[in-house]
Order: sequence, then structure tokens, then C-alpha cells
Amino acid sequence: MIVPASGARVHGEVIAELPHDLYIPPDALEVYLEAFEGPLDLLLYLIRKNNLDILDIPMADLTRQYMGYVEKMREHKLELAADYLLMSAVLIEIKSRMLLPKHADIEQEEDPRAELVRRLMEYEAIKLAAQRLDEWPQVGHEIIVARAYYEQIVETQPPAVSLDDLMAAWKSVLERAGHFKHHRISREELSVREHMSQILRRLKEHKMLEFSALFDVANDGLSKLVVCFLAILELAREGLVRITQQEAYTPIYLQINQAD
Amino acid sequence: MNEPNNTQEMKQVLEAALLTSSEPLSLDDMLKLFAGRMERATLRMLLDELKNEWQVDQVKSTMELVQVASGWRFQARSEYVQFLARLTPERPQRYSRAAMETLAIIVYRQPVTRGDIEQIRGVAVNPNIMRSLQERNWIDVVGHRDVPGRPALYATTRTFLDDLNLRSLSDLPPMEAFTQQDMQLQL
Amino acid sequence: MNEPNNTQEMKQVLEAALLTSSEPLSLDDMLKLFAGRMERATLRMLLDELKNEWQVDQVKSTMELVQVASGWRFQARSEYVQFLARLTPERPQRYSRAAMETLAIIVYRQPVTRGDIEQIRGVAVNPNIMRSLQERNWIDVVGHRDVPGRPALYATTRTFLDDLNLRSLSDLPPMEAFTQQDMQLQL
Repeated sequence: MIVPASGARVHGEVIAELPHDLYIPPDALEVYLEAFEGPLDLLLYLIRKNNLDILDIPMADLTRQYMGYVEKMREHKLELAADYLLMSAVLIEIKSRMLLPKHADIEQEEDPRAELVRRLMEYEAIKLAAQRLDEWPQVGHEIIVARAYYEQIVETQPPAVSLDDLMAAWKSVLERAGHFKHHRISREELSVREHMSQILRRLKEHKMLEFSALFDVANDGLSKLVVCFLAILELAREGLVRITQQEAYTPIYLQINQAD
Repeated sequence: MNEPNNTQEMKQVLEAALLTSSEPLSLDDMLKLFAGRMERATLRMLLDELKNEWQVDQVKSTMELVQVASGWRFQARSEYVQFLARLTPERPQRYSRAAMETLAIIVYRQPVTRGDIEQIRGVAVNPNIMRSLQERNWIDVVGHRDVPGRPALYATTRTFLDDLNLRSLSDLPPMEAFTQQDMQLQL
Repeated sequence: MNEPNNTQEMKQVLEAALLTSSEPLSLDDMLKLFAGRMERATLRMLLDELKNEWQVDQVKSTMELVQVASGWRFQARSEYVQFLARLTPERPQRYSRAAMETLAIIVYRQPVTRGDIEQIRGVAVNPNIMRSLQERNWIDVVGHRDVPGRPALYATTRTFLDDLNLRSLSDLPPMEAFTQQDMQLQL
């Protein structure tokens, strides 16, 4: 016996008023709409509980009554009343097909009740599955999970920079500056600028260096020596270093350009 | 503490992580704890050992280590829940019958459209029900059926499985368990 | 389980409650666990005993029971925190566009002053950008330009090259590749 779960929540008197057939008194419609989840639910209840014999229902009266509900429910819950109306239409259609004389050539046709039975049984199974799910242990109800505290430390990572990021940034600088035609950077030029920084670093440490000390002739290849020389010239051109020589053929010195 | 270099220390790191994590920890999560210096098979073994350390007859007995859909978590043994419930009088609300039927259809018939749900229940689906199940992250849209209107296809999520203490949908009773005796329609 | 009727069971209820609460529990909270059948003084005593059960030299050692302003809580011992932090890695940060352009100018035009950078970019350089690049040891001051104010000359460091996996600046991809292309676009 399947009693609607919400029917059980209704007071005793309401349960006593549950319908015996598909006719629902208009003044009780709202109660039924609340107690049942729809016409399938109501039909299922009637079949399981009362062994409903739909053949005994005066279909003409039922139809008139359902039309009456629809009028009453026009303002609210219209779609719910429509569900019930649709169900009674299905039932009437089934009944009418049952009453039609059977022709020999359509004898193989499926019993018109089969589809309704299939739907009712599927709905019944879902209804029971829903009850079972509702009773299933749930986090927050029957299950309480561990949530002890821990000190959240964040290992701060410096931003990652890729070569692509760097190139994109430089490209956007060039584009915005609008004079990139004059700033095409070759590998050689990059090397020169890098050497400029290195020479400045060394001069910062030693104040003054002999020109020849800046060249590692034994270890550096010719191209690197050239790059170093270009770096010195560029430093001088940009006024970053001062190159001095007391007199011809005496050592040439490099020092940071500093007026002191 | 240096990197744990024996199973006892490793289990302690796992226990600390599992007792403090607000979400179940997957094996991949737990491998991160050891910064790559842990084999998956070893981790499984350690979890089994840790689970055994937390048993009713052990010193550690209030929690149990369980495996759910998205990983492992500690949860209070059921005998304590009645007391813990006294701390939080207002619990997450239970769903209406309509909502539970809708959920059951999604659970057992997924992926389904709203139309499928309406067909099975015989009534229109209240959009609030779908919304609240989605907001709880119990269901989500996994695709669209290729018919006019391209209706959304709904399915249950890992969070749903976690919240119901399930490792997979197959942990639920099969649909056949709910199929009742055949009915005779006396039409 | 019936109401706990010995201190061992009471401590277990407390332990389960404290391990599953996301907020510290006050004494009043914890009294609720026992539905009024607990004296405040007894509760304090039980908490002290529970605290002693969770010590470094005990079987229960990963958590410590501590009292904070709003109550009591279990927290992971500090030695595990470094491992737990690996579960929630901070999202990798990114430099702002201004910072990246500043860095690019120092890379390609070094040695440069802040004034040079401002001239190229057309806007003032945020001192925080220079500071954070210096703190990371990606740039440093290699000298001063001999003009009024003697502005610092910035250049990239060895650390910068190491971090970008370069042996020298000339390992940077040739810039001609896209500058020429851009020129054509421009023309």
C-alpha cells in the first residue's frame, strides 16, 4: 500500500477525506493539490489503495467536473489543474478505445492500458527511490565531517616571467613609443648593452680600471672582445664613463664619469 | 619538520591533512603533500593503515576514515552525531517531496531534460527546484539534447555523491529494488 | 549511544565535536553537547585531560587542543603546516603590464635611469615596481649618470639570467623577427 508521503503529514481528518475516485469536490481541490504530487500520484494512490475500477466512473460527469476546476483555478495553479485534466483525458481515451469493437486486423495492437501502467509503475518506482534518497545519510544531518583548524600559510611565489612575456612587453613599449624603427635590437647590440652594465659594475668596485684590464684576451673570442670594445665606446658616447690617457703611449684608464 | 621519511611520519602528515581539510582529499591531492616523493600504491597502503588506526577499539576512535566519490575524508562516527547535532539546531533543510522525486529521476535516469522529468512525474517541474539543486551543487548541466530548443541535460555531481557518502551511483540500490508488483488496471 | 556516563565517553564526545567544528567551541557550546548534564568545572577538567591525550609523544599527536579568544579548537601542529600549505598553492601572480614593460626596457636598453624608462614609456615609473624588481635581485644599480641629481643606472643581474634560463642577454630570441614584421605593418 502506497500512501503519499505528504498525505501522511496532513492531519487525520484530511487523510479520512482522501478521494475514492477521480472526482474531487471543488472546495477540496487545494487540499488534494497539496497532498498529491499530480494526477499520476493520485491515480497511483487510488489504484493501490482502493482497487479503483475506472470502468465504473461516469466519465461524462468527471469531465464536466474537471472543466469546472479549470474555471475555478484560472487565476492560480492553472497548470496544476491542467495536469489533472490531461490525466482524465487520457483515461477517457483509454476507456473509449477499450469500448470500441475490436477488428480482427488490429488485434495485434497494444493494450491501450499498457502505456499508462508502464508510466504508473515507473512513477511509483521513482517515488520509492525518492523516499529512500530522503532517508539516506546526508552530510550536515547524519554525517558530520572533520574540519579542524590549521594555520594557513601561503608560500608566496614571485610572479613567473617567461621570455614570451618579456618579448610581448618590449614589443608593446616599441609600438607605443612609435619609434621602433630606430630601436631594432640585434643580438650584438644586446650583448653590447649587457657588457656596458658589466663594465659599470666593475668600475663601481674599482673606481678606475686600466683599459687593457677590461679585455680577457686569453679567454674571450674575437667577437666578444669586439663587443667589449663597442660597449666601452657606447659608454663613453652616452657620457657614462670617462676615458683618460696622460700622454701618448701611456696606459689608458677608464673611470666612472663623476665630476668631483 | 623535514620531509617525512618513515611511514609513521607520512601517516601523521596524512592524518593532519585529512582532519583539517574541508573537502575530501583525492589521491592526487595527497600526493602533493609529499611533493612528488610518494608512490600511489604506497599512499593507498598508508591510507588503509591510517583507517585501521582509527577504529572503535583503538585509542583513536571518534572519527572514521571513509572514501567517497571525490576522495577520502574523516567523519565523526555515527554514534556521536546525535550529540554534535545539539550544537547546530538549524541544519540544511530537507527537500520537499517534489524536489526529492525530481532528484531521484535525475539520479536514476541521468542525463535527463526537464521534459523527461515532467513526463515521468506527470506534472510541470518547478524551476525553483532545479535552481536549488543546482545551487547546492548536487546537479549540473552536462550537455544539451539535440532536439529543437536544445534542452539542457541534467546529471548529478560528485558533490552529491560526497554529501550522501557514496563512492559512485552504483552504491545506491538499483531501480529494480523499487519496482513494485505489477498492477492490473481495471479500465 | 546513550548519554555518556563516564569521563572516557565524555571526552570522546568532546573530541568528536572539536574535530568537526569549523569554529572554536566556547564552554557554553560544549555544555550543550551534554544537554545540561555537565558541570562547567568538570568540562574544564575534561578539556585539560583531552589536551594531554593529544601530545607530541602520544598516539594522538597530529593536532593540538588550544584555547583561543572565542573558545577551544583542535589545530594541526605547526610542524605539519608546511605540508598542508602544499594543498592550496597560491595562484601564481603576474607582474602588471607597467612592471613587465619596465623590466623589458631595462633588459633591452640597460644601463638606464628611471628618467630613461619614463621617457620611453611616456609615464612616471612607480617606485614600487623598481623596488620589487630589486628585491627579487633581478635588477641592480650599476652606476650613476653624471647629470644633475646623479640618477641611478639600472641593469639586469646574473640572477635574472639564471631565473630565465639564459646564459647571456644575447640568448634572447632575436628581436628583428617581429620588429621588421611590425615595420611592414606600420608602413
